[in-house]
Amino acid sequence: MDYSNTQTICPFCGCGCALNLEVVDGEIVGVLPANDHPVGRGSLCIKGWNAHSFVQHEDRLKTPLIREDGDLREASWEEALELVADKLGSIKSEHGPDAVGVLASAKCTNEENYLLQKFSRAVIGTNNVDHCARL
Amino acid sequence: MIQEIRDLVSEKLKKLDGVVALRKTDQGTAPTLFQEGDDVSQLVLEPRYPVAKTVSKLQKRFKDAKFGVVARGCDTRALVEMVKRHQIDPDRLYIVGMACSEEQAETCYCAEPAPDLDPWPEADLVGDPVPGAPPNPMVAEYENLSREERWDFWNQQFTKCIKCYGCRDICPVCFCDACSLEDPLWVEPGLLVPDFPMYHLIKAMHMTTRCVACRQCETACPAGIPLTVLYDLIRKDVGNLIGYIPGADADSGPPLSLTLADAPIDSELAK
Amino acid sequence: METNEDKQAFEPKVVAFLCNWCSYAGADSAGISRLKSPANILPIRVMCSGRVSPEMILRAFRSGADGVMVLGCHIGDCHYIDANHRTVKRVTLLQNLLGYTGINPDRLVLDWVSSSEGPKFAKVTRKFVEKVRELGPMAEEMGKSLPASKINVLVEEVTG
Amino acid sequence: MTNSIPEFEDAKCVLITGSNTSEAHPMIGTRIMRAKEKGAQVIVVDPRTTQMSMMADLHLKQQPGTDVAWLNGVMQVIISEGLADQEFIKERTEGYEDLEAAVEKYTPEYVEEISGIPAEQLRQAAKMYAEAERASIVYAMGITQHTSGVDNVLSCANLAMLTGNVGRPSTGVNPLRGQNNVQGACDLGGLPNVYPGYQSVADPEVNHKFEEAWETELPDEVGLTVVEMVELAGTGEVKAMYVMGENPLVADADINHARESMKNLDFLVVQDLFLSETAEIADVVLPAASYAEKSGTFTATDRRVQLVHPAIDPVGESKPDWEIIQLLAEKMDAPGFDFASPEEIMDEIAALTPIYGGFSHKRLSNGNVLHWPCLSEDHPGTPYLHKGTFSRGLGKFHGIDFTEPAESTDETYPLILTTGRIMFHFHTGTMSRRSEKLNQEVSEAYVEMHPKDAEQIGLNGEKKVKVSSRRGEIKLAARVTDRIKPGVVFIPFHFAEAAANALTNSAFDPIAKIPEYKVCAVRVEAV
Repeated sequence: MDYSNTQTICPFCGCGCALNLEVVDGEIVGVLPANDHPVGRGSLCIKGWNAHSFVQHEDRLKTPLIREDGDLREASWEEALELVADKLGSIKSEHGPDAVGVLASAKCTNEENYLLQKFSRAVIGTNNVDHCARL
Repeated sequence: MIQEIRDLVSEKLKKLDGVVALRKTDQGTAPTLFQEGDDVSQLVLEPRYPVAKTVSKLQKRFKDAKFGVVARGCDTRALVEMVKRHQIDPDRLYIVGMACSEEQAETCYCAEPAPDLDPWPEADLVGDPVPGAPPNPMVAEYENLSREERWDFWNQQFTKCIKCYGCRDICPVCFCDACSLEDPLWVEPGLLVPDFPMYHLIKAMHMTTRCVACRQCETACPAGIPLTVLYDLIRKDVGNLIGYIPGADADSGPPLSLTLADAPIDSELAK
Repeated sequence: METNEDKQAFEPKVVAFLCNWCSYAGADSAGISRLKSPANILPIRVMCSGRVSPEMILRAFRSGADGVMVLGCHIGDCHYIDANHRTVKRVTLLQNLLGYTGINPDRLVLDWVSSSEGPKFAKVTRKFVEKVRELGPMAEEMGKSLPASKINVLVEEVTG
Repeated sequence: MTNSIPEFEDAKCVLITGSNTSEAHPMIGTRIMRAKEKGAQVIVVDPRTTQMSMMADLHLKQQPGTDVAWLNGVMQVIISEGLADQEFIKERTEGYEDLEAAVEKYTPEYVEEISGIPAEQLRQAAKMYAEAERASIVYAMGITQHTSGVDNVLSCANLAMLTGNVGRPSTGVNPLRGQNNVQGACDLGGLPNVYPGYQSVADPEVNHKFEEAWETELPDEVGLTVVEMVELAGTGEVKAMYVMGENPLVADADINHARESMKNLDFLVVQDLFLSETAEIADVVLPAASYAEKSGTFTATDRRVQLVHPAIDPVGESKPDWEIIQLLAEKMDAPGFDFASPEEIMDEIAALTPIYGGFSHKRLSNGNVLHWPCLSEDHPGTPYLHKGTFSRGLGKFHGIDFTEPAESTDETYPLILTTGRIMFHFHTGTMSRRSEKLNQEVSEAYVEMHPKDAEQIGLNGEKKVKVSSRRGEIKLAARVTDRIKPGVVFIPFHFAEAAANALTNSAFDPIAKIPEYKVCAVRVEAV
């Protein structure tokens, strides 16, 4: 029997409104505005009020997937990461690092974007890293 | 007052399954369910959140649990209306009533800043009740406007509406699973600005006999629409015509669901 | 400039919610007695005036009605015993609410008409249509500037 | 944004262009509404009627793709009427003569010919903006998504500098970023030409700094943009792509072409919450945790860095993106990817990124609001930029001439298509279309067209239509409304099954490489 709110930042537009995710026993049941935040000041738009609704949607990917004979099948993390490491490594050594392109994300955190561009530049060895800022 | 409430909550947590109140952490402040062993020093009293709604949600989910809630005057009025509409079980609820200060009452134009705890089987009051604050001056000003001026005023106000449904979502006495505002028969979906008068008048009509004047809808309105000017006017009519003040009288049911014998209205047509 | 001619030319559209057990039959009985009731009325039969929700009334206005009538059974005669007790409270409050938002509350009327009251039906409908004619078109009253319709798809109009 | 969101409330004039603010950035839209109630004048320049334009003091409806022309026109009026801020120009800027020469011919009458904006309205707008004590320019993708995107942006900057509306509260040039962390993704080096903090990859000193810190050799040539990567995937020069939380096959311009190109890749990895249109063609799909399942920071459009907190555990076996990258780097035996938490990553960011130098998770907790540049632990952050001086010293005016959009209408494709967002959905819809409440507001794609154009093609009421361009066609519902100009149609781009980007032109701005989403020629037929 657990009910609490976690204050976080809305995943939609760039306004950066804070919102509270209402959690009951591990299930996000709703959203409350953050009354002490300088942008929303206790209000949200319809997207913010519904920012919880896709999080535990049944369509969420739950395991890694690997394409085999044309179709995607479930795989373990170990197998999937092994394959990715292997493939990226061999393409890099065969065609050079610039044969790899990396897309960072306007929906991921700063820390994640930092890490991905570091991965791209330091591990793959390419500046081919971009994201959809223009789209 | 805060220490008194924290002590009371700690004490009561020994017997209750939890107490709904605001918790302040390094993330911010929001409602939470305090349970025995939790750090009650994180319990705070500001800002306002619709705790009556939270209590209703939790009572429905945990059907045997008995909860407590730290409630202001407006919260207890909302709880009263929710009991009448079978959204709250009063026998499974303990209330720590918190008397608002004069300043708090003034900010909210609150007529009854102290919670009325008489109807509740189990409740305690903390703080010294202060008298009601004067009403929103905009209401009196509004009554002097001509029909055209009124139309222009609301036209302008509702043009700002961004259809967030925040006024409904924050409202402590709105609870229906199926909402008229989301029914395409009444309100054309997907339109911005939402249809006036449909969207706003349906909402206002649904508030007539249940608005407890907590004014959280105005706080939640990103566009700053003074919704409670409209709701205060219609509340006054409900008081004058039907003699009903939402949240005040725990014994009489929602008047729009009752017969004329049980809830008469002052009208020629009612004879 | 509004001229007399314009006023003459304006034929108000009035939606009338009629109770199956009384006013709907009352309209019939008016017809049988060859009592003239105005052609401006668009009747909608409902099983009880208590069924008429504020949503229905508002939608009639939104769809272009210049006036809305709710005609039910007299208090005490309701087919469902006391369902019309709710109607009187609901419509009264809605009238007030309309007034507060700047819509003339006279455009909404509630009355009781039994199945035998053909003459009353003819009278109240005629009187109401005249009243609405005097008030003029709803669109004009609202300054033709419904905020929503300015940018939204035009919704359907009441026909008839 | 040069200025922060709360500042809008105290502006005396807000000029909004290429932004449907209340739908795409609702909390900024409502701030501007407050500003108006407090006496600000609001000017909207947009070919569509929007909620903001309805309450604006002035609504100028320009022909899509003519922004440089009307902006030059506004400046021409300001200069010729003596409304320019001479002191600001003298002390803080250079290149004014170039600007003066370039805008001279853009008289309101000439601008009317190009843009369709009545000359008198343009004059009014110019005066309103120039005479205001504090005037703020707000724009979004309606300014940038053009082949002349950079010119448009520079023109906005010209206008702000011309009137001294930079470097003070409630003024500035304020591009509204469309996604919750698009600002952060740029700030943290998710760009082919810069390291975190906009430090150039081509600068040997910078390169050296990062090589030292990351203990490896680093490339110093500018990399490919997303548009170029997709293009070179088609020709086989790019063999593999790694996509984290993006859906280019709905978001890119001319997606039919993009799909063919990306299918040509030897290896495609997609890391996402859902099996997006892009994930569907991937070789490996990695399940990522959502914003509600991880910690870290997001940077809002006004450079405000804020903490994200996990509300629940990751769904299924999904993992936060930072963990996935670390695991992958470990598999590739790369050092420097053994952070225990995002908090530790932020410490490395702060050490290497001057503008983020003062940030740490600890400092950002307790609702502490900080805007970058925040150079050190005791730096208070910067709510508005360019106070006293520009980052390059003097602000540079650019004399810019109007150029036509890449594509123009003809007999076969007589209408101009412009794309955008609506209130109830977000970007490619992978998140918002899975929300019952949002989907019940709008569940299918539609095209808005003017009654005159609808009549022309024999459309009665709401019906299905086919919209085609030189690149593709889609079928969708028609909404006939006079909120749009005759000759222009609008399609929201959230709907993969009738994707507006099957039609859009991938021709892009030569500098910013941003595709021209906002102008392409189409034909609409009843079906």
